[in-house]
Amino acid sequence: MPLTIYVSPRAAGAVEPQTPAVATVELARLFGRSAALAGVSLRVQAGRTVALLGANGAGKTTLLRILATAIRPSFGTARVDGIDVAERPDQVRGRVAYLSHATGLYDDLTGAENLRFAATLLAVPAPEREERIAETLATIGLTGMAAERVRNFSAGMRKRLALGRVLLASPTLVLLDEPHAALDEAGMQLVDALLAAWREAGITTLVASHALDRLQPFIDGSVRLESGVVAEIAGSGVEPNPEPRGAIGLPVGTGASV
Amino acid sequence: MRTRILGFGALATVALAAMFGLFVVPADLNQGDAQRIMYVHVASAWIAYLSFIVTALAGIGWLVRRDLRFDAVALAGAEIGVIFTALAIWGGMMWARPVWGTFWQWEDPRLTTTALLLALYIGYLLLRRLSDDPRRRATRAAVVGLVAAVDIPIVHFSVIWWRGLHQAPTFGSPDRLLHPAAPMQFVAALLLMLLAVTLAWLYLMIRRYQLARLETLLEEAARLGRLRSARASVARTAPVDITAAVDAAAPQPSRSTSSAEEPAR
Amino acid sequence: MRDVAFVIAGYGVILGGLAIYALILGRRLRNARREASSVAEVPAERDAEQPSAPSPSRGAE
Amino acid sequence: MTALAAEARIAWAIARKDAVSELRGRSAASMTLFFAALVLLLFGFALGPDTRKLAEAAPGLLWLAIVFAGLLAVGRLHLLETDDGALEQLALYPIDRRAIYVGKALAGFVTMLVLGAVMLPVVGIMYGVELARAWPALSVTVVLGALGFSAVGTFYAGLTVRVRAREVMLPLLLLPVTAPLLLAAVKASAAALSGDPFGELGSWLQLLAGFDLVMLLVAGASYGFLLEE
Repeated sequence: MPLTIYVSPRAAGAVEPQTPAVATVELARLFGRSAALAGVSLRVQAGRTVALLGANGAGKTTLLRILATAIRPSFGTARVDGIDVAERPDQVRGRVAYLSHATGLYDDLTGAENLRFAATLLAVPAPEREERIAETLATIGLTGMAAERVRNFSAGMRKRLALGRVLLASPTLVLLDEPHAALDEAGMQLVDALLAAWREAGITTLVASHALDRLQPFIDGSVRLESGVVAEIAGSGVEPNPEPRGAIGLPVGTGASV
Repeated sequence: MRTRILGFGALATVALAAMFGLFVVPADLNQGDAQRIMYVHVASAWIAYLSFIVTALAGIGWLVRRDLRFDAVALAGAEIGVIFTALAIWGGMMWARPVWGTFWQWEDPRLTTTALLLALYIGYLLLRRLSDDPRRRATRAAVVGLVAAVDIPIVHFSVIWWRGLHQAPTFGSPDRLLHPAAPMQFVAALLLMLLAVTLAWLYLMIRRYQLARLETLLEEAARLGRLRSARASVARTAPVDITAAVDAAAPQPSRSTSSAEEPAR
Repeated sequence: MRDVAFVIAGYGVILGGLAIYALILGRRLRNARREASSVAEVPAERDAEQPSAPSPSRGAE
Repeated sequence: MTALAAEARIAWAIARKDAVSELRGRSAASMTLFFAALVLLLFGFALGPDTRKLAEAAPGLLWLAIVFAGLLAVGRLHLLETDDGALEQLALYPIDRRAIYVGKALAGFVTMLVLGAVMLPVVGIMYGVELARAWPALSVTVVLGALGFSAVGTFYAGLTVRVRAREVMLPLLLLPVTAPLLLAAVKASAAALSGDPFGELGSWLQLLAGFDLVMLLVAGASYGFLLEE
């Protein structure tokens, strides 16, 4: 199975080695009444692969979405390669690829058209675009489905196509939300191969998953969340963030004469 | 304390202006007493415009500085603006009935423009109620407030032209009232009422701003309370010191009792 | 005579409306201030070190 | 210059994607065409059989049909993005958000053009209105009207697509803002149809163009904020 991981020039050496790929300080996010994240302070070293564990609703997806700049933090801060996700989301987006539960594909476009659309928006240079699309389709094993509309894809195929989009992005940080879910054995082996390739290419990867045993050989460390806070940290590559916790900056401004 | 003085000052000026407009100034030659309504109608229409400009600028302030105090100003401006717009429409109808014989006068740009304004900003207020996250609500309100404010001059122009392009649009002066022939008392009556209503507007804006700020702080305190209760429920982790930097006068939520209920709005 | 009725209606509703709005605003402000002060009275305790039983907080409705 | 070219390419890719999706399955354009024709038909019933009254009201009815149908079309174009989180994914691409607005607005503009182009002859036939003479002026009015409506419609569709009760909020927010556009387009169309006796066609087209320009700038600058979650 041809597996080429494109390390974009931005990824290689663009950031001083000791800057953590991910650094959060008291990161919290509220949805109406519930606190999805209630103050998470973590640091992930660059180039490492870390598993994000925890029951449903523990805050795994919320953490990934904040790092992917899909949603803004309610309190606290999060930085990717030293760039604050709330202040410079546009810069962070250029460095992150995010595989979410929702694949964000267009049902009426074919597999190849969806990838072509993604490649255009990911600024894949035109001359090599078609070649990379074909190559990505081969990697994710969907060459046969290239001309088929995504409406007729199975959940597993949609996930593979979403993985293809991640490959086209050539990010410095890969965020995967339960990549093994809905995939057949071959699909899961594809994810394993990708995890190994990303790790070897020095691309930091954060994988939210319940399949810890399957992930074991590919991860450097793991962190378990419980009801929005860090419950347990294991292995290397990830540690509590000692940065000054201090007060949660209440973003309402001060000095209101009441 | 200063606001209270402003409040009474506004009250006195409004009363004075009303007396002046109702009794002191002579009735208009052709419109008769009905013309007296113009003072209060035009004054509230102008203040409505002013409020919506404040809302638009405060919205820009939020988008640039990301400080919720701007959002409080924007909310105050919009709510008070809607009140003044509704009152201006009422005044317009009360004036149109005796002078034109109908409650609604399509050609009168003041009436039609203010009616559209009412629709625009009721939409603004409804949209605010539909989003719960304070920061997203502020962002959405800011952009809608901006587009609506930009729409006002276009609406004003199009309605004036609508009346007939060849008739020179008396842009600038509030239409027939301030035409050069108007005797000085009329102008004085209008300016006095304008001053009075502006003072009242300022007082109301400050009070509504304070209310909005207080509600935001209560909301934030409630959110912090929920944050703390979430953390307290997972006691095993090293408890992290969350000192809520709610500004000085605001409530300091404590861990033991749950925080204030979410203020029902 | 008829015009005066409209003048009175005009002034009455506009100035009356403003007065009513001011009163409502005053009441809402007083309620909000009372609520704020009632929350602020409770002394702020720092996070206790020992793991406390998860208090079923009234807030989580 | 290259940044602008990149942005244009992205906007074109988005517009093309919408067009392809529409033609293949979600044919928002064709559905709204039938809706617009139906609205014109109902106006016919409402305003009674004598065509003199209908011909007189034709410009107003034409543009009301276009606005209401446009409301649906613009809404559908953004609804297209909500299946399976496509809008959120669109917001995650490292691109200037104005390109997303331009792309969606372009798709909306083309849809509205089709709408206007088809409704003109329908009005001509149904309301007995002589189009031959007024054809050039009417087409300019339709182009400017479609551009203005799409400029504002795309903004409000993007705003309301994730808001509760969006079916109500979209018309509630969008229609008041389009009032001047409706007014100017109707007056321009009326002037065009009646041979422009007062020579006011030019002024109304200027007002339309002004509306389009202002709204394209303001809505374009603000659209990016709507994608913030």
